[in-house]
Amino acid sequence: MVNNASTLICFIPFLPLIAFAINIFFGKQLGEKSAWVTLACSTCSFVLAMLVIRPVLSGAVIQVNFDWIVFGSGALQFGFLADPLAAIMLFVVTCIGSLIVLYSIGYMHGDPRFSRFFAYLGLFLFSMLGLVLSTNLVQIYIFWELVGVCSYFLIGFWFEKDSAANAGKKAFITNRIGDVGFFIGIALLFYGAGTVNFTDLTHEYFHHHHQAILGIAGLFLFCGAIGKSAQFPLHVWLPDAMEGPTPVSALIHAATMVAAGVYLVARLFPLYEAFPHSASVVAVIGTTTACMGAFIALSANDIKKVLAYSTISQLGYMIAAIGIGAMSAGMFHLMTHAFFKALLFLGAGSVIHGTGTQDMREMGGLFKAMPKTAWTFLMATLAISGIPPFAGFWSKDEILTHAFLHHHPVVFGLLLAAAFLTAFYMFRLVFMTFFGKTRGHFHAHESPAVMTVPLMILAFFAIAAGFPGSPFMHHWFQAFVLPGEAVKANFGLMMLSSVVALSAIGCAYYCYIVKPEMPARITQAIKPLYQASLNKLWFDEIYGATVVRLFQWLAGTLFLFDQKIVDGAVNGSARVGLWISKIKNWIDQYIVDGAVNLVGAITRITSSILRLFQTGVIHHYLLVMFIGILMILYGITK
Amino acid sequence: MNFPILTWLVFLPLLGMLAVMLTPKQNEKLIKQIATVVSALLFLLSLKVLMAFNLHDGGIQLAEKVMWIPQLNVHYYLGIDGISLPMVVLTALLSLLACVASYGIKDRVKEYFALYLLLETGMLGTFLALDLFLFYVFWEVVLVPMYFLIGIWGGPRKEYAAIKFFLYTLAGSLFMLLGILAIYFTSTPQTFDMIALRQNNFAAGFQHIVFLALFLGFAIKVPIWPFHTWLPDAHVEAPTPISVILAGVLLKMGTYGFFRISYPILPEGAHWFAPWMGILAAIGIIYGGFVALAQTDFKKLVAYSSVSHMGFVLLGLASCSAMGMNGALLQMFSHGVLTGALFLLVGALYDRAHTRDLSAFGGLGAVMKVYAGILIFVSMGSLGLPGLSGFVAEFMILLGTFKIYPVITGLSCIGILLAACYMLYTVQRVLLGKVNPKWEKLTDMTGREIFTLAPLMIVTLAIGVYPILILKFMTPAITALVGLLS
Amino acid sequence: MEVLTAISKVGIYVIFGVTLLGAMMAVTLRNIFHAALSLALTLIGVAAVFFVLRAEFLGAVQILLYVGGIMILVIFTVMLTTRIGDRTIPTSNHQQWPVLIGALLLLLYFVRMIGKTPWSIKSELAVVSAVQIGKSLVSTFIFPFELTAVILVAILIGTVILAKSDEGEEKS
Amino acid sequence: MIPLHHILFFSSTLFCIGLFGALSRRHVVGILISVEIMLNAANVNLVAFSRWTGLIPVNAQVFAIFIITLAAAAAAVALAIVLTIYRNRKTIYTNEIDLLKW
Repeated sequence: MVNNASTLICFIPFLPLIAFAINIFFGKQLGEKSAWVTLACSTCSFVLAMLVIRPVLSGAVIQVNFDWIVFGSGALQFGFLADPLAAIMLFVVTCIGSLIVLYSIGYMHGDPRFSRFFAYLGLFLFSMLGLVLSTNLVQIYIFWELVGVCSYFLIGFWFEKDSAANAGKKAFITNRIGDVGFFIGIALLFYGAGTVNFTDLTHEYFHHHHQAILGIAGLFLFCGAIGKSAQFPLHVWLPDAMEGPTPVSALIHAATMVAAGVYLVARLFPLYEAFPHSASVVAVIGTTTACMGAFIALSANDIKKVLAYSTISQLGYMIAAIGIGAMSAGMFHLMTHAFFKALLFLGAGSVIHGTGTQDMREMGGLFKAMPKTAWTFLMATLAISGIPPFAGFWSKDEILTHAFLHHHPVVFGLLLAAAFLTAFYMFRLVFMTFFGKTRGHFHAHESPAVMTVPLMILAFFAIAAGFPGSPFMHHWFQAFVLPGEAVKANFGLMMLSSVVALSAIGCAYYCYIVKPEMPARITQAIKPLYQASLNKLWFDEIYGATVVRLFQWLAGTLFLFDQKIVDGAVNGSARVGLWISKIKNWIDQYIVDGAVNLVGAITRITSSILRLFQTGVIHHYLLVMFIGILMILYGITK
Repeated sequence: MNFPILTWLVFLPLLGMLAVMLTPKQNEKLIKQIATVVSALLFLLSLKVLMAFNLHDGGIQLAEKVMWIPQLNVHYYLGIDGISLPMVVLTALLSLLACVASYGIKDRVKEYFALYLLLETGMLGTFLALDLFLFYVFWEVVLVPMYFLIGIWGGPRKEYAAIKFFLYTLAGSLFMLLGILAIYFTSTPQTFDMIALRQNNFAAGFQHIVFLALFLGFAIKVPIWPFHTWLPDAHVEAPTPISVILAGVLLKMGTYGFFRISYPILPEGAHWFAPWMGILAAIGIIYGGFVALAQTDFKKLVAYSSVSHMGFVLLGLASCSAMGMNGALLQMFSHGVLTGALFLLVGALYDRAHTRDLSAFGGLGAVMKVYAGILIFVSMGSLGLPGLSGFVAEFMILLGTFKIYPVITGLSCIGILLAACYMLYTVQRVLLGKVNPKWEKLTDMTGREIFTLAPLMIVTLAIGVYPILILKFMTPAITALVGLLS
Repeated sequence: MEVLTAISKVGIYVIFGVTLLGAMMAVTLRNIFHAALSLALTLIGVAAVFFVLRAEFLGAVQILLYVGGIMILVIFTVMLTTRIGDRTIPTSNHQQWPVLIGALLLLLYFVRMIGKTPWSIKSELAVVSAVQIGKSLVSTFIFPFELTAVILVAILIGTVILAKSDEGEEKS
Repeated sequence: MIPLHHILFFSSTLFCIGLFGALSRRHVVGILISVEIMLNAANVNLVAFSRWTGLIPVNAQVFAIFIITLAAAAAAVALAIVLTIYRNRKTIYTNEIDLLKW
């Protein structure tokens, strides 16, 4: 069984790659059929993934390796590794990936670059699966960049729009900033620990090799996660990334790719466990992000922007969870979040598809027009808000419990506040979109079945995905991820978080249904805060004024420096050379050459006389020659 | 070795040049055919060398040694090892592709291809020569046709660019000649033989001075900051195929010099100067990246990106470690392929739009689909996307250097970031955004252009996915070289 | 026998005289066509001298090549280029007198030198047969022989190119 | 048989006549004719020496053959040049052809 799985595991990432190749080369011929190629490949991957996960569930670890780089004495190996962590991600990626490919068939219908879209999806799935199955940090880094580039392509998919092109670039470059740190981290770990294989970087290993440099490496590695998972302060790319098609937002920027950062931190959990200072940095960043994202989401009016900030906030949750040591809870939340956030995005996509706008202020009252979308969306909203027994409740509660029980009061308090805000803005979204009166001018219609079926399947997961980690199944999930971790359910905390969520829903109901004029009054009352939220805490402006400006200034200045000074020196030395040669030339002409010229003048005068002999008539030459011969003959016989 | 394959490799283009010179100048088609056939044969020969190469031997192979000038103990000595092999294959490949890309040359076709073939001889000779004297001869042989190729077939400021290139490199090679002579007169017995010279243990002070002299010669060719300013001018003014050769092969001659002469013969000097080289490399990487970011001329941008990328090679060299030097050699190869492709792409665009001003473009992604695909692919390679060759090389360089110069390497990582910035900015300015109505009529890539680009793309992808393909050739030689250094 | 020898001797001197006369006419006659015909006379005379000197093969070659070949060429050229009948054109340039003096001086010199030189005359006069010449050509002189062949081919091509008309040039 | 001297006198005279012609004629073909005469004088000399003094008599005659052959070749080229000059300059008088003077 295990042997079998180690063969199958190699096929999982490559099937979508085949889809990519087929679509990129034959996309024109395939037309709309290209979607089915990608769908078939991703579904096969899903089936294979299930076959591979089965032995993992029973405790096996599947690994295959081969040499990739050789240098001097050593070699870097690549391969595929399926352990519990990877298995969860594998499940999430292939399952959601297939559903979203299915959904995209409806959403992207009629797009001029239809096949290109599915090619990119195939490439993304390949990269993401490669990332998930990586055996070491170098391999993960490679696929890390690859998913980044897929994200770049897909954000900029409608590249005729300048905003889309800019957003893609911004995403890629922001990620690169994190990746530079990531790379330095890898290098530090490589030289500090001598290995980058996940299977070597165990808890025991760090117990024996407790060097400060490894802690620093942990911080640098976390930079990668900050970039990819849109954590503070590199979160700015994710809201802009919503310029991409909505299925892309769902797949890449909600469910899978952005979770890669969390996955990385979870992979390196032994490292952070061994270095509490690094872990606390992780926790602080995570908590900050969770609150900040939720705060900004409060005022966003674009339906996808709200979800984007919500994603940032939820990712902050997961990062914070791992930072405080609740790795299994973080992964649990990652899984549940993937399902309900994908559902939210797809629902939002369905709404956009049906109405043609993204602005919530124009929506309202869509419940009747789009019942399937509305119901599934509501499920997901309940899940994210943390209402029992939906999936989000169990995972979020798990994190809060851990924070509370392991004495992280600040983290606990902030996360609880974030949970309140989450429930509030999510229901604000629901109320503004689906309830009340329609404010815009359009005829909303329900999306086709190819889009609603994935919604329903995801809705099922949004409800059910929480149970494996709930007390009903004895926290099976946590035990699977991290065997031996003691997880206790705390009924009081469950009550507390439920009450917080419900009260937030109540507030939202009051503000947006009962008294629609309330929000305006509140914003008037706390204008500075509202402005801060509306302007996303001015992150873009600050970066624009500092980092971007600095780079532009440096580029311009260095170019000038290059032209004027470095090149100037070259040209200057040439000019000095010319100048010297001119002086020399003068001396030469009038002094040195004067003497020469005198000789020359004499020569010229003489020659102007002798020149007369040079008639050009051959006879004269011959005659002179003849006379010469005669003279020679006379000379030699004398 | 009965068949003197290396000699053929070096002098086949010279024969081709003779054949071209004997062809009447009206018969342009035949001239092009001759040049192409010769270049193709050259490529096949290089592949044959690849087949004949023994993977487990880090030393010189297929050597051909004949006494040339007995009075000076100069030999005609050709040979190949894991360091020169990738360069030879790269040269042969790029020569063939640039030759095909040269079909667009309109005036004085005969002279062009004659000089072009002479250039090939010079380049291959430089990479294959194992005698310092012979090396210097070939090194200078490259200079002359290059001068004419830029100066006659170049852009508006061709005279300036050509003379700058010529004088600058000539000044450098004079220092190199001084260094070579110093080595010759100090060695016992007096010899130009590079392999024999490795056995000479020169005094430390002597090594430092000579290393500096050689460094100047090579640094100008690479070019290392601050000796790089001839590069943008020469690149911008040279015709497209010549830019390809210039960036793809000529720059590599400089770093190859370090691998072949400076490092093995003067290990002490190398160790002494390596930190400074590292610093210069880091400056070059960051500086080149920033300046590239400020460019509006597509070709100039690629030229400055070359400064940045060649900085990585120097960084790898400075590390004196197996991984860093392997990476440096791989980067030489990869940069040759990728920048060659980039220049071909710039040329293709210039042929259609007659401008290289980046701000004039936009939205070409919707007009020229194949072009867009290739440009994105190559840009991704250039900015170091994993799965393409640039990444592997830069990764190995940085990883190999990190242990020795952590701070310099950390700073150099900014270069990777900058590469992303300027390449993506370029892609955006050319391909993305709304279509400028002026360019709606542009045609997509022709079959010939795709033919010149496809091999480069395949090579870069193959190396990126499975670097051992090429690393297995290089590693034994690099290991031997590192052995000499320590 | 004595008489016969005397006659033949006289004959030789007659040949000499005729040849020299022809030569003089060839270099002085105004009409270049006539001069060419006088050259033919001279050449035939020289051929006769060859026969007298028992170099029959050479004599034959002389007649075939010179008289048959070169003369025709010369005459053709004359007819192609010059207005033969034009008598107003002076024959010589204005240096014939110094040249004449110089030539006479040279002749004087030759005569003096021929007289002064102690010739080592063989006891038996040699006779060379065509067979010997042929054998020598393909053995001792094989290399110059081949070289001559090459030169002839080159000259053939060169002459054709030189003499090709301008219209042909423009066409190519 | 007549003595060697006489033959030599004869050939010298022939040579000097040729020389005179070569130096004094204006007509290019005239010059060519004179040159041919000089070559013939040389040939006569060769044959005479072959008969009277040569160690290997055949060599002199072979030389004479070479001279005749090359003279013929030279004549052909020269005449072709004459034609070309005539075509381009419309003259074949040497005092009118002074391209050599630059």
